[in-house]
Amino acid sequence: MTSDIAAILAIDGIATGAVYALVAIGTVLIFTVTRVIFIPFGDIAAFTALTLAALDAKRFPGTGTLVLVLACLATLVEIISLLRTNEPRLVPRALLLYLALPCAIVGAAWIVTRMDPPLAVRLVLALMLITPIAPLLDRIVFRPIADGTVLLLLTVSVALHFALVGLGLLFFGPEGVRTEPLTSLSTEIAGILISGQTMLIVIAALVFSGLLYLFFDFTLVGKSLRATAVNRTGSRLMGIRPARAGTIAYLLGSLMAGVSGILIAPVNTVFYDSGFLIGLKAFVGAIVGGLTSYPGAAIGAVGVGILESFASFESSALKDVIVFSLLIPILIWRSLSSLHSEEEIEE
Amino acid sequence: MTRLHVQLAAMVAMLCLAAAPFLLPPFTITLMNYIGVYSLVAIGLALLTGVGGIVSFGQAAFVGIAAYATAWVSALNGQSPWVGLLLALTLTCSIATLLGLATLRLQGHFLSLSTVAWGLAIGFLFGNVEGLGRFNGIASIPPISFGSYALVSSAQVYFLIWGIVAAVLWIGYNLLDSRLGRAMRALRGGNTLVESLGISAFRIKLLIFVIAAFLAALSGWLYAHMSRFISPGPFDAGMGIEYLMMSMVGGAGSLLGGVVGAAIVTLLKNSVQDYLPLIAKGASGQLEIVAFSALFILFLQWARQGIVPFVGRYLPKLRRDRPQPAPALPRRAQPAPGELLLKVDGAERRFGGLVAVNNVSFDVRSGEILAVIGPNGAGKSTMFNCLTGALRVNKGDIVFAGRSITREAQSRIAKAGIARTFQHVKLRPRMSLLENVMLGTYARTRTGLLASALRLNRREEASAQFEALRQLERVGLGDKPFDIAGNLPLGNQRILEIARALAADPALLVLDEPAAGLRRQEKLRLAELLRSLRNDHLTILIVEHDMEFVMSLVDRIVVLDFGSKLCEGDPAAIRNDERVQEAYLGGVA
Amino acid sequence: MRRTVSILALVAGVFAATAAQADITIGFVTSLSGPGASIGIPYGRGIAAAYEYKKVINGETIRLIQLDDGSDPSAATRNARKLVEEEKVDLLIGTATAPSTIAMAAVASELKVPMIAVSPIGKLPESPEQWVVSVPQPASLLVKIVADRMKRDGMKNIGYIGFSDAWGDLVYNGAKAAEATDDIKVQTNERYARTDTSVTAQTLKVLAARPDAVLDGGSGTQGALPLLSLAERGFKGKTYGTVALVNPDFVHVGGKAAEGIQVSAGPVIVAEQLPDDHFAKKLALDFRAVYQKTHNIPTTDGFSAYSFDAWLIFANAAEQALKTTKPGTSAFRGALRDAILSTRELPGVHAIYNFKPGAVTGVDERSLVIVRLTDGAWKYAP
Amino acid sequence: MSPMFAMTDVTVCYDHVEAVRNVSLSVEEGQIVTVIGPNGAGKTTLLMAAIGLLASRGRISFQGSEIGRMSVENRVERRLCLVPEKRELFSDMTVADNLLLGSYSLRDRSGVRQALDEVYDRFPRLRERQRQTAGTLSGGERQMLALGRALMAKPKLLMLDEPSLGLAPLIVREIFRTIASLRDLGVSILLVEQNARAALETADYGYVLETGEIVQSGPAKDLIHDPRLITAYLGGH
Repeated sequence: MTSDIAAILAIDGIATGAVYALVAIGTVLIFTVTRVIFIPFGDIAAFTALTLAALDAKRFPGTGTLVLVLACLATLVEIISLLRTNEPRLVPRALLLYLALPCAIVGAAWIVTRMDPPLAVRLVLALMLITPIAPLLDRIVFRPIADGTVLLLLTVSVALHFALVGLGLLFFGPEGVRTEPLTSLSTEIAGILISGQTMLIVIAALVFSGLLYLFFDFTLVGKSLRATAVNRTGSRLMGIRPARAGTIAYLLGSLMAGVSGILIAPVNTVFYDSGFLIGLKAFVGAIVGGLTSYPGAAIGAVGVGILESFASFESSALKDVIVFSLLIPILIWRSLSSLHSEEEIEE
Repeated sequence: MTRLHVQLAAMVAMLCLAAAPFLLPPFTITLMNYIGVYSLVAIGLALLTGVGGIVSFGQAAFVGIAAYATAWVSALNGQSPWVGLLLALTLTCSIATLLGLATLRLQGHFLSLSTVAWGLAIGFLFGNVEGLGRFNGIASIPPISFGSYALVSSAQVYFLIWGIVAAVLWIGYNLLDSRLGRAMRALRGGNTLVESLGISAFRIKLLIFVIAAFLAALSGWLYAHMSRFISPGPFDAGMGIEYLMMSMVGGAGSLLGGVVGAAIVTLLKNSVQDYLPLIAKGASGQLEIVAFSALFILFLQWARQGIVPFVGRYLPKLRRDRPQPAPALPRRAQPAPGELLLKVDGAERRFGGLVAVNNVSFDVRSGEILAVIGPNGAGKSTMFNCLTGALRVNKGDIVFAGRSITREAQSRIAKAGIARTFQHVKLRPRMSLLENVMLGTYARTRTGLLASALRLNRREEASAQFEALRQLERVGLGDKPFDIAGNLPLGNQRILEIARALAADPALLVLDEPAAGLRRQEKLRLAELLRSLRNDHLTILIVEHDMEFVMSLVDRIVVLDFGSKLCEGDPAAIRNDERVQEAYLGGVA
Repeated sequence: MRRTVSILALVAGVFAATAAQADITIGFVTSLSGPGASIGIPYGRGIAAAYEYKKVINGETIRLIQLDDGSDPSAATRNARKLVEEEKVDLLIGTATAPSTIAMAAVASELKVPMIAVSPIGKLPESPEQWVVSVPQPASLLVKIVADRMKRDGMKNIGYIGFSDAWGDLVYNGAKAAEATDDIKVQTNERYARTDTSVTAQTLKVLAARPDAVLDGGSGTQGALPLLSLAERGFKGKTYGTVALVNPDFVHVGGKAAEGIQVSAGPVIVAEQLPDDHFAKKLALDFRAVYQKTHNIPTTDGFSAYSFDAWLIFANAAEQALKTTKPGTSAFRGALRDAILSTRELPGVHAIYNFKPGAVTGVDERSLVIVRLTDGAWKYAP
Repeated sequence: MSPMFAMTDVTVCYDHVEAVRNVSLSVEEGQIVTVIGPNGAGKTTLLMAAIGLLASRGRISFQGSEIGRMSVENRVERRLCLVPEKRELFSDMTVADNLLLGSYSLRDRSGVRQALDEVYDRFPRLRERQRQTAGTLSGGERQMLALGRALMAKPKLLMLDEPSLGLAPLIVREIFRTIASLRDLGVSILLVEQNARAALETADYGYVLETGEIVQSGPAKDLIHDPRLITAYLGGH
């Protein structure tokens, strides 16, 4: 391997890793706030790409129908739970939040698709269509079992992923898509050609993780999200609504996943089931950060990207074996380094 | 319901199973074969996940290793499937042992994640190893045969598969009802609890992990020779998750649940395939997986515990007989009264920059009750954890009964004769009082894996049961030995912990705040119990806040403050010590 | 366990009731979900069109039952057993991935039901009698034709990059086999997964071998990934592929990078451009018409046509078998098998079929033409 | 005038068992009211129902409105606060963040800075440790933090569940001194305690809860001399 090839591989790895990083950060966010290891973020990313491609082709994306179906289900679940707790006065609010709002977004999308909108509008529209999915799924699937064990939540999350893959196939078909690059610029650094798209991916990853860091450390809402993550009962006693914290987390997480979907769509063909491996690899990255640290997750995800890039050069067939095998030493290291803090809690 | 009823029900079930091929259409038998093969993996998971608390997403990889091993032996090298079985089992168990050694010390969900990791890695490997047919798989695997009688058709393999499933269930239930089984069931209580009973948590975890892998291997062997063709698909991560679903649907922790779960998942998939096209024509293929996942999610939302425990609640309780007198378990040679039993010499323990225990020394003599008191954060609990091996001291030496235990593992310290209770009660709430106390006898009993599995342990079990009952009676909880421990009020739970500690026949009893949360009357009774134990020459070390309780009970007191020993003496001297007054008592006592 | 049995008995009862009496029953398995779906769905559409094309044979109506195997060989096995044991089908057709097809074939041989495979299966399952034939051109033939073209184009060093799955294996093995006769040298064996986000590393290795041409062992849309990556790294040589690449999304995604690629494909792909005397021309145009009528979209791939040819082979054999036996009996199945295995010079949209015992495929070089992607459309390149 | 806080005929079921049965009690503005009783009598259950963590039957009124069906969060927004037995601190977050989150329910953020200073003045140990995470605090400091965090919400009624549990005698005294001083600030307090003597010495009014029912009530200074209570809970010194 020459240094040239190594540099190309490293850049390629960083770009792939940055995509994973966005998803990884979303995964950590959801895990800390709701204890759900949300495997379907990969699917959300893939769906964003497919949505954008449909919009580019002037077709009304299947995401719209998906959101409508989920909105109806969520409204139903919410109203039933309100009637059970004898709070019928909240029904109009539920209708507004769970039904009217998603419908409005889908309606807007439907109108706009008939008007041949510019790229920027299509991007925003794709993100707007995708962001309600995870919060709606949260309402339907996770909130009834919010007090379950991490394992139960994880198992449900895996089942949800399978359901989403099936829906993806139904709404988007089996073929893959690739969208127009967001930028055709490219620049040369030390003799290596770096495409504008790669730079865009890395910059987006940096910007979003930076914003998230500021949000958590310097705003009361951010802190309340962390508090919910640390102690649910305690945060309720402070007047923090865990359900609302969860919704905010899901919205933010979907946004991250959506952005990563938009970024990978031009550099890679995205299928209805591409999400699984993206999600899993992001998840490996998240584990490097112990599922709690955002910078850790981002660094881990980029590490996975670079590892994958070099591994596929060495042995393309065994690259996934290499990536997932390496998780074990990482886990052992994480486990050993977190042992210490557990002891401290015991006094 | 008595044992006889259970045995009768099992007989009827066996008969029904045996009659099935003669009564049911062939495809139902085919489905039942799949159910049987999947059951084996699900039973293993019920043990591993439900009983041991180790969630594994990777069992499909073990099934795959075994299936490929036997396919390689029989289809590619022309050997008998029985040679394949041998290789499948040894290879799978060896790989499981290696993986277990590497990962079973991981904490919490890191352990589950590691199963995802190796599950995926091994799954990807099958398609990429030269000589194993790559992604096309291995075809023409011969059927299993007994002499010249080959098990080709579904109905022929059926008896082998379900015979194995029945045998595995019998062995599994025997195992759970043995000392090893109780140790496995205690795993979910946490390492500290398990180790404090003289059980090596790691070894029990490894055992249960290898047993689950063994069952997966058995399943893989049957699968390969039943379907006679293998490819990487059925052993990938998705299938690993499906196995987990089966054991969860059936009821994690219930062996029978493994079978029921496998049946439900398989039948559900089959009927989704049958009935979905009637509802959604055209898109049924895509919707199958959606419908299946949705049903599964609904199931987990409404019946988290799984089917078997759910149904079990409506069945009459199993009636049990009070344990009969049996030969006593061997006892430990107790040290002579007044002899030096425990010597702590210059113990120091740091957490980062914080010195939690700083150069503490004291002695405990046989037959006395010694209290350690001090303000919160003075290092009492840390000191206790160092004594019992839950933590290591950074400096200093701890000598128990003439031998240094400074570097010993928790379980070895427990075996040496230190039994403890916990500040936050650590019981197995789902187990009966008797079983909880029987946990204490682990180190005094011997039965191994094979004897447990084949039910050759009855004599020792009877002795252990009787010993446990004796200890329950000794602490005053002897009237309802089969009640569930979790239903006891907190005070009695603390007493139950003492009974469990006594069942280990300890030389030193270490009690961490035994009177916290007790009513006054209960405290008086506890003090009475501890006095009577002292009269039986048991040595007791106690941490407690309640001064009235301590002052009236103990022989000597050690006072800790900010991690250091403040002073030491009899109760009267401590009560009048000015430093103690200032740092701790504040003139109250 | 008792409970399980009672549930089973109940389910079994339902099954017994649904096993209806029909004339000729065909069990069709395909992958409507999972990684094989992009091929499996066209297979499903193809069979639906074929069913419309010919619903009645000698006055006997045909019942077609379709099941999804989710690209999982276990499910394919189970489906096949279900179709035979429960629905008593007379013939099996399927499925989208090679492992699943092999698994199905094993069941067909065991339960003595004829099967027409629509995916390449390499070799026959071990069985005293042959019950299985396969429609598609074997990968070795597909690659052989391409290798002949490479030789004609003067290519010597070939770089290979393909899927890390059964298809990738088949194409690679085909190319290795062609080394002996066509005097080409396959320099690399790079693989990527269908879900990969990047093939930069593999491409670099292919380029490091300095090949004259690159053979693309992918399929469908994702088959375009190496071409895009090669173009990005400035590869100027020729590119070759197989019929698996022929689908509109490949063309769309591949764009400029895919221009000029030559693939070996069944004649149906370029039906309109075929000379009028070509055996496939009329049939292929008929097929396109009935497909358009059934699904209201034009056919653009080669896969749906395999299902169609499978149907033609079945219909031809059934006519023979019906002369002597009644459908739904084991005698009919046997007669159907014998008829299939004695198919002679039967034209389909892909090939002229000649089956004989001992050979799984029945096609020759007439079944393939070379087509070139020119200005976003496949052009017949004789 | 009706009391500021009243529970009327409240029943709480726990796994089909009535843990609290038909309990009525009230707290007047500016009072310290204590509920004493043995372990398992239902004291904690009663407070959980009062804050809304457990569902209950019967009426719970606070400052003139019925709150029995409101969510926990709505009750907290009305300045009804609970310091639970388990403290429920945010152990991975700093002391300062814990305190800040105490004020989460306040719409008016202008007084937060000052409230923080007041808490630090009351518990100087917390000021010293404001950058430390809550998980590293000792038992006494944790209780101070839990109290301080509740005070950040400017509660009208503060409910304390076993504030002295597991604490050394010296710290117990400090905690009770703090409780008494809160009354002088106009905070009403509902105190659940096992340490009956200390509780009754601090409180104005007391209830005795046994097996889910109120068996006795009266002014604290009367209860403390009640012979039955002395043998059952108070004990001799």
